[in-house]
Amino acid sequence: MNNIKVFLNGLIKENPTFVLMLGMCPTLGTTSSAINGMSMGLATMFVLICSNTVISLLKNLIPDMVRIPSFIVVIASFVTLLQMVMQAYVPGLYTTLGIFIPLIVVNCIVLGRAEAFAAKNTPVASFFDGLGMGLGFTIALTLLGALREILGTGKIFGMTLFPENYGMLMFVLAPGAFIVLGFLIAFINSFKKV
Amino acid sequence: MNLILIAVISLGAIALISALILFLASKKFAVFEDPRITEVAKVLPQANCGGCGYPGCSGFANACVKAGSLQGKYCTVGGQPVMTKVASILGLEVEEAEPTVAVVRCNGTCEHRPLVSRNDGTRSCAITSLLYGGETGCSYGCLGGGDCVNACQFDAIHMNPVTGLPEVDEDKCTSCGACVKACPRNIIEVRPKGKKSRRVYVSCVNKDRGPIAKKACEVSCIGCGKCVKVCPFGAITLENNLAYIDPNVCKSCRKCVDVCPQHAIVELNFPPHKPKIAVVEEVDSTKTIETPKAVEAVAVSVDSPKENNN
Amino acid sequence: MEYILIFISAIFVNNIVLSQFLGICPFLGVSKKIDTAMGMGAAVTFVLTIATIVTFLIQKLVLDAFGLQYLQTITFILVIAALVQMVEIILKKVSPALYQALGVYLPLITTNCCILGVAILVIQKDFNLLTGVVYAFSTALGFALALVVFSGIREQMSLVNVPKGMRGTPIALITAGLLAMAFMGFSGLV
Amino acid sequence: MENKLFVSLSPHVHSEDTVKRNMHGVLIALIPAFFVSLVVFGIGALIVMVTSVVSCLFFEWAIGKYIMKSKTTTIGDCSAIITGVLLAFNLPSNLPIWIIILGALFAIGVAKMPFGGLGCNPVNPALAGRVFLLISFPVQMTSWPVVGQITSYADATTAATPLAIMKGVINGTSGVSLNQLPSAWNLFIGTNAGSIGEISAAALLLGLIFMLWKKIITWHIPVSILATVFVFTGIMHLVNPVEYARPLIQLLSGGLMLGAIFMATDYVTSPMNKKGMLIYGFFIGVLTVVIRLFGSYPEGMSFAILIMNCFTPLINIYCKPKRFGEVAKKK
Amino acid sequence: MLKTFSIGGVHPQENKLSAHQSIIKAAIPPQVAILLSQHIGAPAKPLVAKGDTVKVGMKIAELGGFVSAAIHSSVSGKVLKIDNVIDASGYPKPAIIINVEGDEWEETIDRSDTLVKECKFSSEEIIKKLTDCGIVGMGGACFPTQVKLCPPPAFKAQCVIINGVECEPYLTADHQLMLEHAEEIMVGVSILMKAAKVNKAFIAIENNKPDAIELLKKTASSYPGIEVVPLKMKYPQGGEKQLIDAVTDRQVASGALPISVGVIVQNVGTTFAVYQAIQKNKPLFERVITITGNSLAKPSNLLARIGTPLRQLVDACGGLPDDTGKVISGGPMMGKALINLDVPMTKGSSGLLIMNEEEAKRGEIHPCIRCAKCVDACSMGLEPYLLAQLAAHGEFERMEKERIMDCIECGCCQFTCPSNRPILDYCRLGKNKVGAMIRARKAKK
Amino acid sequence: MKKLESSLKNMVFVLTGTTVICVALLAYVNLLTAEPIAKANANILNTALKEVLPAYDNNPVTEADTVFGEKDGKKTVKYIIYPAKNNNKLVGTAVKSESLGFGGELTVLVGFQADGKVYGYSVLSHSETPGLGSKSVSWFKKGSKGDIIGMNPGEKPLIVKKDGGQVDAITAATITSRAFLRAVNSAYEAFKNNGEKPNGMTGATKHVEPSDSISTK
Ligand SMILES: Cc1cc2nc3c(=O)[nH]c(=O)nc-3n(C[C@H](O)[C@H](O)[C@H](O)COP(=O)(O)O)c2cc1C
Ligand SMILES: Cc1cc2nc3c(=O)[nH]c(=O)nc-3n(C[C@H](O)[C@H](O)[C@H](O)COP(=O)(O)O)c2cc1C
Ligand SMILES: Cc1cc2nc3c(=O)[nH]c(=O)nc-3n(C[C@H](O)[C@H](O)[C@H](O)COP(=O)(O)O)c2cc1C
Ligand SMILES: Cc1cc2nc3c(=O)[nH]c(=O)nc-3n(C[C@H](O)[C@H](O)[C@H](O)CO)c2cc1C
Ligand code: SF4
Ligand code: SF4
Ligand code: SF4
Ligand code: SF4
Ligand code: FES
Repeated sequence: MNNIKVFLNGLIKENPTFVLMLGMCPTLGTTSSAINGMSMGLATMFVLICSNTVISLLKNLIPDMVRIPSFIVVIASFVTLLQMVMQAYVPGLYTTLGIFIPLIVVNCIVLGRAEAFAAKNTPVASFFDGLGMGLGFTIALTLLGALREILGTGKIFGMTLFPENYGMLMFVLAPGAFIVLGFLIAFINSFKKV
Repeated sequence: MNLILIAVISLGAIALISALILFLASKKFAVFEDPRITEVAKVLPQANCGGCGYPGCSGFANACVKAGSLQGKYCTVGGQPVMTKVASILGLEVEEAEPTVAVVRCNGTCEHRPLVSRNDGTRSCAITSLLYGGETGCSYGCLGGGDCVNACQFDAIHMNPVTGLPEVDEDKCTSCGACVKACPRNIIEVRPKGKKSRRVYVSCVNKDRGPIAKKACEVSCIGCGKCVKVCPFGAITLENNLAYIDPNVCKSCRKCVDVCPQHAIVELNFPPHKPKIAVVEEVDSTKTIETPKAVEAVAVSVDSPKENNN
Repeated sequence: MEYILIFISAIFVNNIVLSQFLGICPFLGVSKKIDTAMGMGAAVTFVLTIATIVTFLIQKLVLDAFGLQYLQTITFILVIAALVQMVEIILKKVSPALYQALGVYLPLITTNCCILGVAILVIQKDFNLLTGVVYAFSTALGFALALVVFSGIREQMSLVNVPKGMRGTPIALITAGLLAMAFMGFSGLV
Repeated sequence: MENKLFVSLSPHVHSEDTVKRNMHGVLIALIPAFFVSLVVFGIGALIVMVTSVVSCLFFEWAIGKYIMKSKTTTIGDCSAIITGVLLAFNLPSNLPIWIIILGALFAIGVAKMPFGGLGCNPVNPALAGRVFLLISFPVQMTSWPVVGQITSYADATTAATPLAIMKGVINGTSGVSLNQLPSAWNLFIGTNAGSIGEISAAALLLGLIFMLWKKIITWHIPVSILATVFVFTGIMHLVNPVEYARPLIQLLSGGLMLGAIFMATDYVTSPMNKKGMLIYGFFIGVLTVVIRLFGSYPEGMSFAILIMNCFTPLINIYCKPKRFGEVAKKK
Repeated sequence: MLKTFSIGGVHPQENKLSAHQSIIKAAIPPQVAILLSQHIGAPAKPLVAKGDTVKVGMKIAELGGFVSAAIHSSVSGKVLKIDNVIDASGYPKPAIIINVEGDEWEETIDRSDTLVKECKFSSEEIIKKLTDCGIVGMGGACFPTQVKLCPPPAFKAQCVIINGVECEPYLTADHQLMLEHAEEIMVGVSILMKAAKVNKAFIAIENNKPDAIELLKKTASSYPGIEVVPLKMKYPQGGEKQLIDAVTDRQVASGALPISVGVIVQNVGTTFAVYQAIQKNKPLFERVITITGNSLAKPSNLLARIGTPLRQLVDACGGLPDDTGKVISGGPMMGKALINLDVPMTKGSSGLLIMNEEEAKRGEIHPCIRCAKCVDACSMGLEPYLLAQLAAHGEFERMEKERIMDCIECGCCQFTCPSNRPILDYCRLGKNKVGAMIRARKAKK
Repeated sequence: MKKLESSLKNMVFVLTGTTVICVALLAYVNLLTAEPIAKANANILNTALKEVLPAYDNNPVTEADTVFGEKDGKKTVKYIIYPAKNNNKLVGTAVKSESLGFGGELTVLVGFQADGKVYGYSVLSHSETPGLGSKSVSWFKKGSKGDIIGMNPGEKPLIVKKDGGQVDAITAATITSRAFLRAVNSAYEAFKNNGEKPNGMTGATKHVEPSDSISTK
């Protein structure tokens, strides 16, 4: 398969958030602002790219019975790597994203792509798949974060659009996450139909 | 270096133990299962996301094997390629040799069939048929409630508002037979599609005696038997005042079409003026042309549950 | 009293799904039917409790002992994955009935954030073994509660005509949002 | 030749009852409370009410027409009017107009129409709207104008509600004590601060009696809520009379009456049989008191109803009406 | 407090327009069509052929199975043919069509009015005679009476309840019959008691017929073991299960027969027919039918021969009004709408209701607002709104669990629904499908 | 290359091998990042200390003193006291203190001048509602509405105006404000009794006991 197509596939046709509905926890949990959403997306993208590439390199070395545990170990290693690096160089962000960073391990997209794509394709294609999926995820999270930030606080990426007094606090809280994502998906679906 | 060693040893030990325990457990507690379940599970992405609505990939695999059909089942992660593989493991795609299509065997349009009452009940064929014979004098024909339309998952059958009868969109129809089951009147039949989609069939299911049938509908089969006589291949049988053309015997010569005094026999997709054209062609030779259809059938069938389920 | 507070907090106030955002995938995926939701809830409760005990011990006995805290993620996930698979294998053999009821959900659980999440949270919050187990158990009950309530609403919704564009995930998410909003009423209870 | 006859399954006759009749009945039952609010809050109550009703109707119409693209509009069934009125009833009379419009948008556009409109929503739209506002704009939503400022709207001076006083006592705020609570009589006729529609228990009870008489609702839900709250707060009062107010005061204050009579009884979101209704009412009562006494919000009614709305499907599934032939045969 | 049944029920407007109109004999039509299947169970097998001459009361078809009923000619004349005619169900059904010539009765029939009190037959003889005379229940379902009277050996009847409730709006045939033939009905009851080997019988009458209650109470005083029970008005009091509940406080369990609580229910019309069969040797070939409707010139109670085209009966009552929108065989709650008036009368035709366009049209359907009024109204304690939703979504398995088969199709739910939902339409669909499912399952075993 | 099959040997070997390699890698990275992480952590504290204290030249972190409280018979950290010295002269003291806010634990670092006046504060962690309680991060700073800088809790405990005190509460977040001030007041007690165990603080209400809660994050 052509790498660009693989890339676009993840970005649009099989967008992990809007189409596949995978990795919902970080999607909802870390998008209280655009910047948080974007950071989480990038972090996931990093893991996704690395694990995809490595797993497709290793794919023939791993017997089926221990396939899942081995994949998990690989993924977990990259996550831990990420954790340590973030802790060292962007501690503030690390605290904000909190538990969702280690939870990238269990994010269905990462393991899902490892299984569904990397285990069957070449490292290069897997790299692009990781990139596309990761970017798709990042865009979705950023969009969601931005929407929630605007609705909730009147800001976007920290820049004030309208006075905070007019912000609807609920949108930065838990219920708002669900509701905004629900409408966002409905909105995107309405385009897909036609 | 020392730190690294400790880490490697402890984690290595944990991994080793897990692997051992798992292996032993799987040997000791082995349980027989339909091997196809494992096979299907293997081609699934094992994301265990629950997106398919089943409890995890193995649950999905189980369901696929047990149900023996893939209708309404779709793995969101693996997508179409995976579903095709699953289908091949279950041997589902080879089933369809000759392309078929749903055929509506009623031609009782509004102008052919006068109304004798007004149905004020729920617009559902199943319910109407509980109530009575229908708004027209024909108690066999289409009730026009559109149950077949609602049953079709593929948007392949629609009511024609002018005729009040359902029409099948041949390109979309997967001949799944859902409409056949839905129709309380047994009007719809899945028939071989025929070469170039050319078909001849009796578009009537009225079993009343001639005069009654004729009174109820201008284009009803009155069981006169003229077609039976004219058919050179013996493809037509007459039972209960109703003629039926066996599609496997019919050679599409169309002799019957012209002799039917009621115009109850319908010819489809034939070019207008050359009656001799399709006489001896084998229906089977269409196989290769139609194969893409079968694939498409799976494609559509796995998509739509998403829309219909909540 | 402490245990009761942990219990109420984990079930209602800081519900794992509705306010902590963990385990959303099964929450959205396995909530179409009440029966499945209950099975899933029970399975999560079972695994979460066991997993917490095991990971807690590993943390204290191995990681803390050797100063390997940074390997927490990788160790926990490995242990959880192995554990879940083992429980599945054993259950299948020992009690097919229980397997039918719970076991089929087990694979789904490995990749469920709430297991790993809770295991990590228990360590982060500095619980001891007992409070940790109580916390894990009640969190899982909270998950089960949210799941069952949600599946009840969805089952009812499947019988009305939701507008086409909203069907499926969008309306499920909005419902979850309203549920989360209702559950905010519990805030401040502990 | 005679006409072509209509044919349909039985029954061929129908009672006089219609959706509209029920909705109109509720609206009539709401009039006394609205009247009291006009007398007490004056122009503010009127502005809030009109804004709320008009925007609810507008959103229902606009969403139906432009987003759902349905051919017929559903505003004729009056349920959107009820939502508007009840939303307004739950708001302070000095709330800025734009906030009210947002509340109406949430009630209709999030809690009702996406589910398919009347009859399909899992939670009470008016309450969803109000709770949304409470969470989003806690400042504006918890400042209540002092009663009697008939002509002022946005600039009214604010006062403490009975519930705020009770909460203050529980939280140990200095300078607050239960003695500051208005008398039960004042609460009954409605001369204290609060949301537009909640202040007069008497007017609300009048509405209840009307709806019971017209058989629009049955007694089960309101009575079980009120009884539960009475008993539960009674026990708490006996345990600690200094911290917890008298049950009668609890019953008459806050949105309890409004909720029990008009909002918990919403057909769509309440259980479908008597047994279920009693369970539902009981838990609303319990949750209300729990939130009032131990939670961080002073008023628990809205949340309690919303929470039980979510449990309603489960109640419906596990609680079945008494079926014929189920009882042990009496010999 | 008057007795009534314990769950649900509604109060439709009574509209008993033809009350106290004395029973008039309807003219004999020039041609009758006597359906072979006028009862529950197997259709009867014809004993005559085209061209045969028949007399009034002659047996023209015999039992087609254990649950079946004999059929007798209601006229004298020549058999024209045996052919399909459209019956009240709207489908073509086989019938014997007879051209009428004169009115010649079988000699064995006692046509005098004298009351014969003494019944000289034994229980078995009575049942045999009822079988011969083709007696079926005239209250609705047309269940062959002889089958009801010989319950399976595991059960024993304790009492007979005579159903004089007539809870359907508009209908007055039973009421008028009770007023005009009180003594005969009493004798009929005694015969039924003898046949069923019980010594207790209740005659249940709703209190909107005080004159009938009073008259029957007076008459009953001279018959041992017969008690008249006035009941509070509430639809569907006449439903068998509801009636047993109201009268005896016993509830027939789901899926069980009345005999499981020791009760046999018979309609007053049936009782009268039993009297005539046993004491007068007269088979069931005519019955009282109420012809009524707000737009009809002369709502009346007619005594008409089975097989008479309904059009003729309507003509006798002033003719079909121009604005007629619906014609219903039976009452407005349970009756069947007809596609035209050429449908012949059967043993079960208790009434014919004419509605004008405006009354006939169903109201606009709104979404279910979950008001639970249907749940309150359901006389079987079901959840009609749920059943209807399930049927509409094809969830028939769940419908079975929700006990759709308990539904007696009384229509209370649909009557009461403020949203005008066609609940019963869907319940019927569900019952039909679930019934088929259950049968298929049984067949498999 | 053909896929390895699932024999015991392969399985154990591969899984263990993968783990070992990964872990080795991680352990190595850990060595590399251990220092930056420690630094980053220290940095947060140091920045905060700098912010809340007058200029100092010692290392308050190494000289810190921890006050333990008792809960369920267990020792728990209650306050950490950081003395700041300039030229060996005590110029101020920072106290880390906790209190239960609206959403959970609220941890503040309060700096006092030697005379007990509040010099500055920094909210180290909180789980208050964004946009409401979270305003406490800056609300009580100099120039803001709820300015407490320069006040001396020793003279009069800091109390919100609503409760009859002198401090403006955050609009609609009185709970957070109370919690915040409670933390400041008790930090002052700890500062004053430096070294000794501080006794019960402030006009205690039910929620004072800081550590009997389960915080969210
Ligand atoms: C298959 C079948 C068997 C029945 N068997 C008996 C019976 O043995 N004894 C009896 O008293 N009634 C029996 N019944 C009669 C019913 O209980 C009932 O009286 C009859 O269906 C008419 O009821 P309805 O007019 O209320 O609809 C039977 C009915 C059916 C359909
Ligand atoms: C909803 C409902 C209403 C009924 N109403 C009456 C009624 O008013 N009078 C009556 O005689 N039978 C009525 N029946 C029929 C009775 O259930 C029962 O079949 C009949 O009384 C048995 O007597 P039979 O076999 O002599 O007809 C009704 C049945 C149903 C299901
Ligand atoms: C969603 C939501 C979040 C809130 N968060 C806080 C908070 O973080 N801190 C706080 O003190 N009050 C918070 N409140 C406000 C309190 O519920 C309420 O206003 C409190 O009783 C203080 O009232 P007062 O400031 O008017 O006295 C929040 C309210 C809502 C609706
Ligand atoms: C007795 C009764 C109470 C109602 N209460 C409410 C209410 O509390 N909130 C509301 O939005 N609508 C209420 N409605 C109107 C209507 O049922 C509501 O808008 C539906 O929930 C919308 O689907 C009520 C209607 C009735 C008949
Ligand atoms: S239901 Fe199936 S067979 Fe019928 S039209 Fe649709 S696709 Fe064709
Ligand atoms: S073909 Fe059958 S199902 Fe379709 S509309 Fe006609 S009667 Fe109904
Ligand atoms: S028709 Fe059936 S569901 Fe409806 S009220 Fe009667 S018994 Fe109940
Ligand atoms: S009576 Fe009608 S509107 Fe009310 S619950 Fe039943 S079906 Fe729904
Ligand atoms: S991302 Fe949390 S369960 Fe899937």
